[in-house]
Amino acid sequence: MTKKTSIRMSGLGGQGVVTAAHILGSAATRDGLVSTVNPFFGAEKRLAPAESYVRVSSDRIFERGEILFPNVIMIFHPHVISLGKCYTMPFFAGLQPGGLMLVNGDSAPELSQDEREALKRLDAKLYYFPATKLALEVGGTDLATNMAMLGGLIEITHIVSWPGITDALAERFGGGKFVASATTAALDDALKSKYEKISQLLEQNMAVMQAVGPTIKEVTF
Amino acid sequence: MPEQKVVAPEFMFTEAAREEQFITGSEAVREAVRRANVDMAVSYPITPQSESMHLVGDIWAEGYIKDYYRGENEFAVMSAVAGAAMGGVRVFTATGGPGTMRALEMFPTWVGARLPIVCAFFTRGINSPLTIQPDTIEMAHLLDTGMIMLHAEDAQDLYDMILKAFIIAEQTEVHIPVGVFADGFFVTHTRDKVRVAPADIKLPPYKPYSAPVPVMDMENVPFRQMRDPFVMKSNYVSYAAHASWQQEVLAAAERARPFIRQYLGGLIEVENEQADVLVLAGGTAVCQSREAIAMAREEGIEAGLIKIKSLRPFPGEELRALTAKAKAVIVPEFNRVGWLSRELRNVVQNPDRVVAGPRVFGGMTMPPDLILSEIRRYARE
Amino acid sequence: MSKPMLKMTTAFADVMPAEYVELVQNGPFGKGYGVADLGSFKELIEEHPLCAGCGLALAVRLIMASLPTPEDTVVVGSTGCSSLAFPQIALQNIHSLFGNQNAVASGLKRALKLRFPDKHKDVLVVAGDGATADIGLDMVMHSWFRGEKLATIMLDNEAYANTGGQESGMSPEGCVLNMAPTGKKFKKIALPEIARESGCAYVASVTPVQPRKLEKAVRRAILVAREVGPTYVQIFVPCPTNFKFKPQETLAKAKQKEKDQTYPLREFITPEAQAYLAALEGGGKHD
Amino acid sequence: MTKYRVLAGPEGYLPPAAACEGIRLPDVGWALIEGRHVPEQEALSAIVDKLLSAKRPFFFPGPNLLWEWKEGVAEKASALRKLADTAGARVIPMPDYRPKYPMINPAIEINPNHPNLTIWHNKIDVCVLAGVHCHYANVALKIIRGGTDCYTIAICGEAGHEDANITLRNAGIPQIEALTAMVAERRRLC
Amino acid sequence: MYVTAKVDEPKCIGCKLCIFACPDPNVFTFVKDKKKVIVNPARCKGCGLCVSVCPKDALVIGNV
Repeated sequence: MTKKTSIRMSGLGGQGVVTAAHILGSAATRDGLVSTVNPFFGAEKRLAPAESYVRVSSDRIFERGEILFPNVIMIFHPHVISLGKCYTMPFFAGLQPGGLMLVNGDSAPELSQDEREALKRLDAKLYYFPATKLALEVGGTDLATNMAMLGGLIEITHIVSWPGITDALAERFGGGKFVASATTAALDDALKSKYEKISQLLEQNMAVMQAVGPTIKEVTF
Repeated sequence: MPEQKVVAPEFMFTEAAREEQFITGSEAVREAVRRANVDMAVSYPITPQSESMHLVGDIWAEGYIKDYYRGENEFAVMSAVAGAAMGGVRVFTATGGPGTMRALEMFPTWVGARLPIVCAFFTRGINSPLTIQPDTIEMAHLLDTGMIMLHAEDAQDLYDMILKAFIIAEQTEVHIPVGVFADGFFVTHTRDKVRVAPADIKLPPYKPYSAPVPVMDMENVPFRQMRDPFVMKSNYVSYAAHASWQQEVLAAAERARPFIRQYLGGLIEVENEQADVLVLAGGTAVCQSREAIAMAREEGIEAGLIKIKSLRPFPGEELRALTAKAKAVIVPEFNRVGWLSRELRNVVQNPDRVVAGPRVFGGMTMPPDLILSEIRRYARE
Repeated sequence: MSKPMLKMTTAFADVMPAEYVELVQNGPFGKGYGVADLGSFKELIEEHPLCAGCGLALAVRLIMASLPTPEDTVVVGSTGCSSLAFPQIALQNIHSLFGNQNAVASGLKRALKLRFPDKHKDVLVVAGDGATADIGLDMVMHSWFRGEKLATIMLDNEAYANTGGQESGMSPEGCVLNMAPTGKKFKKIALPEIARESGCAYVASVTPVQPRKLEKAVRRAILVAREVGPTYVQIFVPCPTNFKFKPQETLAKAKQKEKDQTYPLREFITPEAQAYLAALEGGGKHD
Repeated sequence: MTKYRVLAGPEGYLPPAAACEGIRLPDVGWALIEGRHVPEQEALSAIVDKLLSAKRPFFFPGPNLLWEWKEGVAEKASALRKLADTAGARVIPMPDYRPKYPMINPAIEINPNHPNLTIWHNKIDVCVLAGVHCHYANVALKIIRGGTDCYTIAICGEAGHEDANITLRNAGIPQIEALTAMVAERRRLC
Repeated sequence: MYVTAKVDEPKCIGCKLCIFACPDPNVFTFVKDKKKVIVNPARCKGCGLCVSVCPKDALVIGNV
C-alpha cells in the first residue's frame, strides 16, 4: 500500500456506491485518517452506471475528482464487467501495480486471456464474493449490497477499523439529514421504511458486513 | 425559531470556536448561510447546484431564514433577489453552468444598481452537447460584469468565502454583488473536513440605510428615486452619466481590495514563491497543483504555487511582482479557453513565460501528473 | 397627514425648487385624493417625454391619481415607453430589465413584508404589453401562481411602441405592424382570462375613456392585493405614433373598440375579494 | 504608491475613477486632500482655506439632508446650513437623482447625472457636497472633475470619496461645527 | 411648443373632462372659485385630446 489509498467504486444506480463511499470516508476520519469522498454523477438514475471515489491517507489530501489511478477497485454489480455498465473501460483501467479488485459475484468474473495477462503484469489481486446474496440473506434486502462490499473491503484491507465503521454507520442512518443528491435522499426513505427501527437497521447492516469474510474467494491469473 | 446571537464579523471569522464536520460542499453552503443572518433566499434547481439550495430551504424551514421560495427560472430568481435587495434585505442564491447563462442579463444589472447580493456559482459546462459536469468556462463570461468574483478551492473555502462575502459586499463604499465560485462536483459533492463556527451565532444584520443608493421602501428620502436610473435618451448629457456610472462600479470593486485582504488574507495565497517554476491556479486546479508540486518535490524539483482567490478585483500588482523572477508560470485550467492564462498574460512582464495549460474540460478530472510533467519540462529548461 | 419623511428640513426649505415644495404642500400624500381631484392638486408625475396624444401617458397619469396610499407605494416598471415616464414620478420606483418586472416585484414585496410586517406596502407593477404578455409572461404568471400580493397593470398599446411599432402578442389578429408585414397570424392573447385561471383574485380590463372606471379598477386591484392575492388590470392605451392616427383621436379609438367589443371591458372578482371589497367600500372610504 | 493626484479639472473627456488610479479611502480619523492621506484636522483647515478664498463657493446638500427622513437629520442640516451661511456660500439643492426631463434649471438645482450645468451656469469655483448618497456623489464628482475647474469638497458621513479634491469621512455635526467655528474665527481675524 | 390648447373662458363650464383626458400632467388647472380650467402653455404638447372631449367646444389648439 502507498501512503494514500485511492478507491474507485463502480456500480449501478441504487446500489449505494455513493453511500458506501460516504460511510467509508467517515469511518476513516473517525480513525484519525484523512479522507475525501466524491461521487461522480451522471444523471444518477437507477441502474445506470454510478461511480464514487474515496481517498484515504495519513496526510492531507488535496487532489479531488475522479480517481484515474486507483489502488482499489470495487465492482458492485457483475454487469459493470459483463455488460460494460461502467464509466471506465475496461473496469480495471488505471489500476496501480499491486492493486486490488473486489467484485460482487456468485462466481468468478469471466476474463479474457489478454485481461488475465494484463492483471498478472500489474501484480493485481482479484477477489469476489456474493455481496447481493449476502445482503438478501443476512440483511433481508438487496439494498444492503453496499454494506457487504464494505465488509469485504475491510476484511481484505483493514483500511478502517470495525469501531470506526460502526460509528460512521450510526451517523449515516442514525439521524441528521445526509445529502448526496435528491435521488439518494429519496432512496434513503425507502430503505428506512424497511426497518422498524434505526437500531435494527444498524445491526442488520453490521451483520451483513461481518458475514462477508468466509465467502471471499481469490481469482488466480 | 432557533436562538442565535449576533456577533461581530471578526469574532465569527477568527475568535469563535470551530467544530470540524465531514461534509460536502453543498452542506458547507448550508452551514455558511445558517450563520450569515440571511433574510431571504430564492432557489431554482440545476445540477450541480441543486443540493445547496435544498439545504438552504431546509434551514428556512428550521427558522434560520425568514423567507424562501423556488422561483420559475434562473433569470427570474436573479430578478427576485434583486427586488429583495432593493427592498433592503440580505439575500442569497446560487446557480451554475447553463443557469448562470440563463440569468446572465441580471448580473451587470445587480452591479449597476449597487446590490450587495451574494450568489454562489457552481461551475458546469455550458456547451452542446449537454454536460452536467464541472468546467469553469462560465466564469469567462462573468469576468466583466463588474461583480466581485471569489474562487473557492474546497468546501472550507466555500464556507469561509460565502460568510465573508456578505461582509465585503455590504461595505458602503463597495456595495456590489459578490459571486463565490466553486467547481461543481469537485467541491459541491465532495466530502471533506470543514471547520465551522458554532450554529448559535450569526453575523450582524444588513443595514439598508448605509447603502450608497436609496432603499426602495418609501421610508427614506422621498421623491423620484430610481435605484437603477434609466439614463437613456431624453436625458441631457446622458453618455457621460452612463460612463461615470460604470467607472463608479469599477471603483467599487477596487475599494473591495482592502476588505478582501482583511477577511481572506489577500487576493492570492502563495507557497514557495521563490521557485523558478510557479504554478498559478484557481479552484480545483489548485488542489491538483498542490499534489503535483508535492510529487515534484519527491523528485527533487522545487515549484511554487500561487492560488488565486479573487479574480475580480484582479490581483494584477501582486502577480506582476511575484512572477518577476520566475522562469515559467504554469496555468492549469478546467476550461477550454484558458481565461486565467489570458488574464495573467495581461499583467506580467514577458508574457511568453506564461504556460497556458495544461487544460481539461467537459467534466474531466485533471490528473496531477499532467501538471507535474509541465513542471518537469520547465524546471529542466 | 403626511409621513415624517415627506417633510423638508427647515434648514434648506428656502432653497428647494418650487415643484418639491408643491408636492409637499399640495401633493396627494396622505390626502386620499382621487381622479376626480385632478387639476386641483400637484400630480405625482411632473413632466414626461412621451408623445403628444399618448394613451399610455394618460393612463399613467390616471393610475398615479388612483393610488390609495401613494406614500407607501413602490412602482416596478419594465422596459418600454412607460419606463421613460417612471423616473419622473414622485415615488420610489424600479426599472430593472425587460420582462422581469413581476419577478423583481415578488422579491421586493416579500422584502418589504419582512421589514414592515405591520404596514401595507403596495408594490405596483406597471408594464407594457410586450413586457407583460410576451417576454415576461412566465414571470407574470408565476407571480400569480405563487399568489404574490402584487397588483399587475398592463399598459396595452397592442404593440412594441418604444422600439418602433412591432407586433406583440397583444396585437389584434391581422394587424400589419413591423415584424408582421403581412399581418399578425394569431389572436390577441387572452390575458384577462389567463389571469383569472392563474389565481388572480381581481381582474379588470378598462380604457382611459372612463377615468372613474379605470380608477376603480386600479384601486380595487391594489386593495385586493394587500390582503387577498394577486390582481391584474389591463388598460387599453392607443398609440397614435405607431398606429398612425392623429393624436387627438386616441380616446375616440378606445371608445370605438369599447363599443364594437373588439376591446371588451370586463371585471372578475373572486368571492373572497368581493367580500373584502364590500367591507372596505361599504365604509365609503374608497369609491 | 500612486502618483495620481485628484486635482481640480477640467481633467478631460472622461477622467478616471480615482480609486482605479490607486487612491485609497482614508482610515477613520483621516481625510484625503487631492488624494493624499492627511489627519482630519489638516483637511478641516484646508476646507476652510478653500471656502474663504473662493470667489463663488456653493453648497450642494443632497436628499439625505433635504428631507427629514430620520432622527438627527434636521440638526445636521441646520449645522451645515450655518456653515454655508458663515462661509458666505450659496446653497443649491440636489433633491433627487433622476435623469430629469427635459432638463434641470441650473440656477436653482443640481443633478448628479449632469452637475456641470449648474456649475457652469453659476460660475462655481468651490463646491461642497453633503447628504448625497455615496454612489451619486462619486458619479457627480467625476463628472465635475472632467468638465469644470470647480474644486470639490465632500463632507461624507460614510467612508468618504476618492473623487473629491478634499474628502472627510464619518463626518457629522462635530466636524461641521468645527468648520463653522474655524471659518468664523478666520473671518473675525480678517 | 409651437401650439397649445387655449380655453375660451366664457364657454367653459368646469366639467373637468379635459383634465381627465390630457396625457400630460399639470397642464390644466381647475380654478375652484371661477369653476373654470386654465392651461399651462409651457407644458401643453398640443395633441388635442382635450378638444375631442370638451362638450362645449370651449377648447381649441392654436399657435402660442
